[in-house]
Amino acid sequence: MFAKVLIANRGEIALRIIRTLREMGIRSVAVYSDADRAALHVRKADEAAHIGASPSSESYLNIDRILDAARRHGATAIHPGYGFLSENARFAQACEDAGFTFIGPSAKSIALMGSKTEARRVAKAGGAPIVPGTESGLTSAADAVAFAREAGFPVMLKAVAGGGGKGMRRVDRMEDLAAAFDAASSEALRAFGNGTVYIEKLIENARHIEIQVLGDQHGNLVHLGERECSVQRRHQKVIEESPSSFVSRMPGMRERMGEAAIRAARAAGYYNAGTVEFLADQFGNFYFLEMNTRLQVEHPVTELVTGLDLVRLQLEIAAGERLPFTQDDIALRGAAIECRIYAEDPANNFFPSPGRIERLSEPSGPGVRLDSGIYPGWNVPLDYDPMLAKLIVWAGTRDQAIERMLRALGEYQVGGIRTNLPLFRLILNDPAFRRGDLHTGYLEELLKTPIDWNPPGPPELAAIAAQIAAWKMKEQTTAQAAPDAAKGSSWATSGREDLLR
Amino acid sequence: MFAKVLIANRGEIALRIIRTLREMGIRSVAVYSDADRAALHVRKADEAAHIGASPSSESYLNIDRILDAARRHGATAIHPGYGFLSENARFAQACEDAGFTFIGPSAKSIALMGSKTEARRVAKAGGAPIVPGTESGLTSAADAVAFAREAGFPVMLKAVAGGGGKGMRRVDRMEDLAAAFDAASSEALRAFGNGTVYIEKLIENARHIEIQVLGDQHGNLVHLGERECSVQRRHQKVIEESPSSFVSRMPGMRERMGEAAIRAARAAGYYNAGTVEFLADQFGNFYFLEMNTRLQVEHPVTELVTGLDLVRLQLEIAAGERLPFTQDDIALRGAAIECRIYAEDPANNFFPSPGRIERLSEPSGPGVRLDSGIYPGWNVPLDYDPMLAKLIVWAGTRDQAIERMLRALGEYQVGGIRTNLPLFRLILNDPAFRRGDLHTGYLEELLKTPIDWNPPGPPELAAIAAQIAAWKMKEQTTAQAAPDAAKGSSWATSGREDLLR
Amino acid sequence: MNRIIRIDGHMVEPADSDLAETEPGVYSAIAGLSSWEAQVTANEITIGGYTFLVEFEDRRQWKRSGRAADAKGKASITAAMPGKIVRILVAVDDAVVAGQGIFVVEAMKMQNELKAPRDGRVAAIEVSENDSVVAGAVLAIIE
Amino acid sequence: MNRIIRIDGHMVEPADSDLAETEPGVYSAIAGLSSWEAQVTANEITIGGYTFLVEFEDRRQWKRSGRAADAKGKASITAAMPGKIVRILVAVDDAVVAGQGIFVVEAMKMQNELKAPRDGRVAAIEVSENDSVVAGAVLAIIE
Repeated sequence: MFAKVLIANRGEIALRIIRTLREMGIRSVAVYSDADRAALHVRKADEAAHIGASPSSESYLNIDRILDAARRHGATAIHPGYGFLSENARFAQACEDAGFTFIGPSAKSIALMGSKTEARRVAKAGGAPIVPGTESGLTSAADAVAFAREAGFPVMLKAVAGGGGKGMRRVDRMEDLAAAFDAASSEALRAFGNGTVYIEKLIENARHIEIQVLGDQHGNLVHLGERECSVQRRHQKVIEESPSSFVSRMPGMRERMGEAAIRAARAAGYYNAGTVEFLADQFGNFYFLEMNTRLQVEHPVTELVTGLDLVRLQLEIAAGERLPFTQDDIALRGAAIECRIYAEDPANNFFPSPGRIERLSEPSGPGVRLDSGIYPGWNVPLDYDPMLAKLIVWAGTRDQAIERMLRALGEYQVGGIRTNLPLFRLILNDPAFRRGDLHTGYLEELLKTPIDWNPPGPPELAAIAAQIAAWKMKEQTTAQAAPDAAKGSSWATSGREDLLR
Repeated sequence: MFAKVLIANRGEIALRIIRTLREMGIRSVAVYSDADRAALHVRKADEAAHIGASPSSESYLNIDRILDAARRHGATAIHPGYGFLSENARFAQACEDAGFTFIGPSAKSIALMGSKTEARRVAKAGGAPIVPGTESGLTSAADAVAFAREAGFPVMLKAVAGGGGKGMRRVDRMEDLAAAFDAASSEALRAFGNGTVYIEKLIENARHIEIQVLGDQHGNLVHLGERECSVQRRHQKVIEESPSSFVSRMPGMRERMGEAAIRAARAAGYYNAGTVEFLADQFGNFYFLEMNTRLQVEHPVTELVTGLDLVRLQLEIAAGERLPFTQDDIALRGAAIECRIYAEDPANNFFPSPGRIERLSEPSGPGVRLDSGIYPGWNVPLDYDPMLAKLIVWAGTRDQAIERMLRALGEYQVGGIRTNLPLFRLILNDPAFRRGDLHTGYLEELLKTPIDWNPPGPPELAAIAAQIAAWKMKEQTTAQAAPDAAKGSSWATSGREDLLR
Repeated sequence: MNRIIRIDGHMVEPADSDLAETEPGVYSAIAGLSSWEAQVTANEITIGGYTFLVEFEDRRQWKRSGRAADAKGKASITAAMPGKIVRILVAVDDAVVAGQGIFVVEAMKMQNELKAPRDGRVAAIEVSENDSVVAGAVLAIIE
Repeated sequence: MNRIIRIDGHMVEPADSDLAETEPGVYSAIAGLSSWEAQVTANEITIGGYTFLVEFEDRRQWKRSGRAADAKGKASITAAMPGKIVRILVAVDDAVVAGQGIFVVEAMKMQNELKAPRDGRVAAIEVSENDSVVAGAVLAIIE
């Protein structure tokens, strides 16, 4: 096993990887940009390396700087986490060329599955059902029009280099197609440095259901059941769960999807952890969408129902070990749900809301797992994706997991910045969500009806607010009269004084 | 199901019960003494009732005050938690007489099993093996001498009304017996208002292994596997785990113990959650010790391996529902370990260390559950048991659970008071513990060799300490020159100012 | 120091609950039978899932509360954070309806539409496309 | 204000690590390749599981560090917290060995033995049985 591993990432996923490394007795090396000097993953790692300025392009996306850091610290392997360079075949190859083990699939598999059009060919060849669409990037809007005329609307434009919903557009009418093509292509260019887009028939009311696969370097492949990620906003997953209540209702569907996922992975010569995403229609038909050649943001829900530590398994696989189990050993227990907590303001069109976290109380207790990257006093930087933490719960049944998540959300208080916590209360209390009546357009529909995110509170609570405001004013006055009195409530200050007694 | 439940307890267990009540849509009523006005369980409950002065006798042990509170708040059921009145048959009866459902067994079962000597008779009648000893309380030291002369040493003196190791004494030589009898009896009198003690033969190198049982009011009884609680100090459990690595090694032992536990419970007409404690010798023989007629402190390790919520089941049983499963449905997965975090100073003979919690960082992430009753700024009162929290981890194997616990302990920082956190690092790194080579005297033996709880740190860390001290001094000087500068690091203060902008 | 307390814009008679500050800025209030927790951040107090605004000095906090539109005859669209104006979707004097897109702003690698808080007429546009704006900057006035 | 810093009683040359205060009283120090977290409480600094004492003014903190005995020729036994003296197990002038029980004290419903910090002779006993004592009170002197 490796003695020291560098984590080419930041935030909660870097910390989550550090935790497993520590449990395995492996030293961890964090990397950080200027903006992240005081980030939690830097504080908690055994070692830390500064790799550049705040913009990702000068730090977390800078392959040379990351490899330099790995050399300087004497790491023998590199874990890419998700996002950033995790699905960059050049990075995986550069790691291997520089003599570091890349904790993930081969550069070849990443290249194959990284291009969505390539991936469709591979999956099709492997025998997985795919959505009708162009197998290669479009050279012009005209190609898109030609496809749409034949396949009919609605259609979906997607970036070939894509991910995270960037460079994606739904188009319902011929007259919008050209404009959408330009928009998607320019957004893709900005996001990935590659403006090529392709087009697919859109499956109406489709569910997003994905299969977690795991393979070793000796040809063994298993699947760990599905995750349903149909609750999305602007093609970004918001809530994920395992198992999918829909799949559980459809006899044999889990097995069929699992086999299709393994076929696709095998066709790509895939090893380590990966995810095969499918669209499923209301009849239980499913179509290969793409493969994510990395650990997913939502991997914890799979960990909770299978009882496995996916990061530990990634490390063991990268070290050349064989899978310690076969498909028959995999059992799903209970139900897990994940909420992605973002620094964004629901009352302001979900606009990003970075800034200083003035106060933080985090949920805990039975069945609650929190993978967080923040702390009180942390300044959420503008430079990166505004995800703060992932709140994951497990319970014996899906209904109990929903109630547990609502309980945990009630214990979660983030002061100083806006978060999307209110969004989850809305969704988890929605009858359609509770019925498991979901599709990828579910959330947009739910948000169509105007929502008062700040409903006026009842008078008795307003009166308590007034009482507290009055108390604080009085306290403030006293404080100015006698400075020391106020400090009583601030242990930070009193701590400093004790030091100098 | 009940609409509102009062919790006749405090601290982490009150909060743990509140959490399940909230998940079940049941309103929670906390009770509190003067010392607990600002306690976490009061903050988190839906309703709160003051029940008296700080001493337990005037609050948490005052039956009339608790029943008054239940009436005032319109609760229909009362959960006793553990400790305090939880095993007091008079309280259970008083609840029923006053028209409240007592969430636990019948007053009759509590009375039967509450007296250790009665319990031994019942268990014996039920066919459970018992340790040789006097079946009734001793009237004088002479009786003890008589028993010891026949049964031989070592022997154990125990309080009839006992629990938590109070009023217990091990005696190895005849000449110590009389003095030990007086000491045990007076300690028992102080602790339980009843000085009666009995005597038992001591099983050398015995393990403490207990079986969790669960029964409904329709005669269905199941067991949820065992917990090993052999790591004890002064007869107080320090670390508990499930499953027991010893029981797992002995073919059929789990089943035999489970059946013996169910026989004992059935003989007592037992329903709701209970625990049958056994002593096991190195050959796998086991002897009934006592039955705890309540939820145990260590119930979370059973919850983690079985996937059940014991408090939810307690409530369903108390509401008259049938057990939702049979013995065959119970499956144990992986391994769970619990550490009891206490406010006590290992470097000072584990002396209680109450006071103000100046800073707190709590562990989280994969496989970590924290049931805590504290928060930064909380003053741990002198008046009650100094347990602060329970840290519980789950992993696929016992070895991985140990590594995970060590990782979590490393993330746990309690500033301002002393805690026994260093004790757990010592134990979890001890080869004998890792081998599962345990007996109830294990920890005392481990602590016999003198331990330097404050080993001098390496020079490079001392240098960093000096750098920080210098920084703080500088900061302090600046602060005095320009007061506002210092406040920057205190969000509490700045928050107050914003309010008055 | 302003000694007048207004909660969500109204004078409110303070309660006489049993109040305790448990952590800096966190209060426990026992009012009648009920136990409440209150968090205070800047000029907001959150109790039982409801957020109350204290005072009105801070325009940004006020806007954020999402009730700016019905407060005044005039409504302004301000930038909640630093960003870049990618596109301006209306012109001065255009009639707009509540929720209609006014600006496309890019920040934190995401493009977002700023929408009209209510029906009205575009009285002024204070920025041009590709402008970088600071938090709190007024971008347009609807009246 | 005393400007002399001593760490565990020694003058120590401060490091020149990259230091950042992340939370009040919590520091991140990057020294060479390694990343450390340091917590400061009262006159103690904890880094990497080791606790360093800063200065010596505060006798109680000092005693708590468990190194009182070897610090001076005289050692005192003090109460770390309020409690009641249940029993006194020695008399003045008794010779005692390190670890020998001197007092039985009851606090927080638990009886605890206070032991001799080192070999020596009981020079003085400052309390009697059933006395209630406050935190920091000197109960006996061993020399």
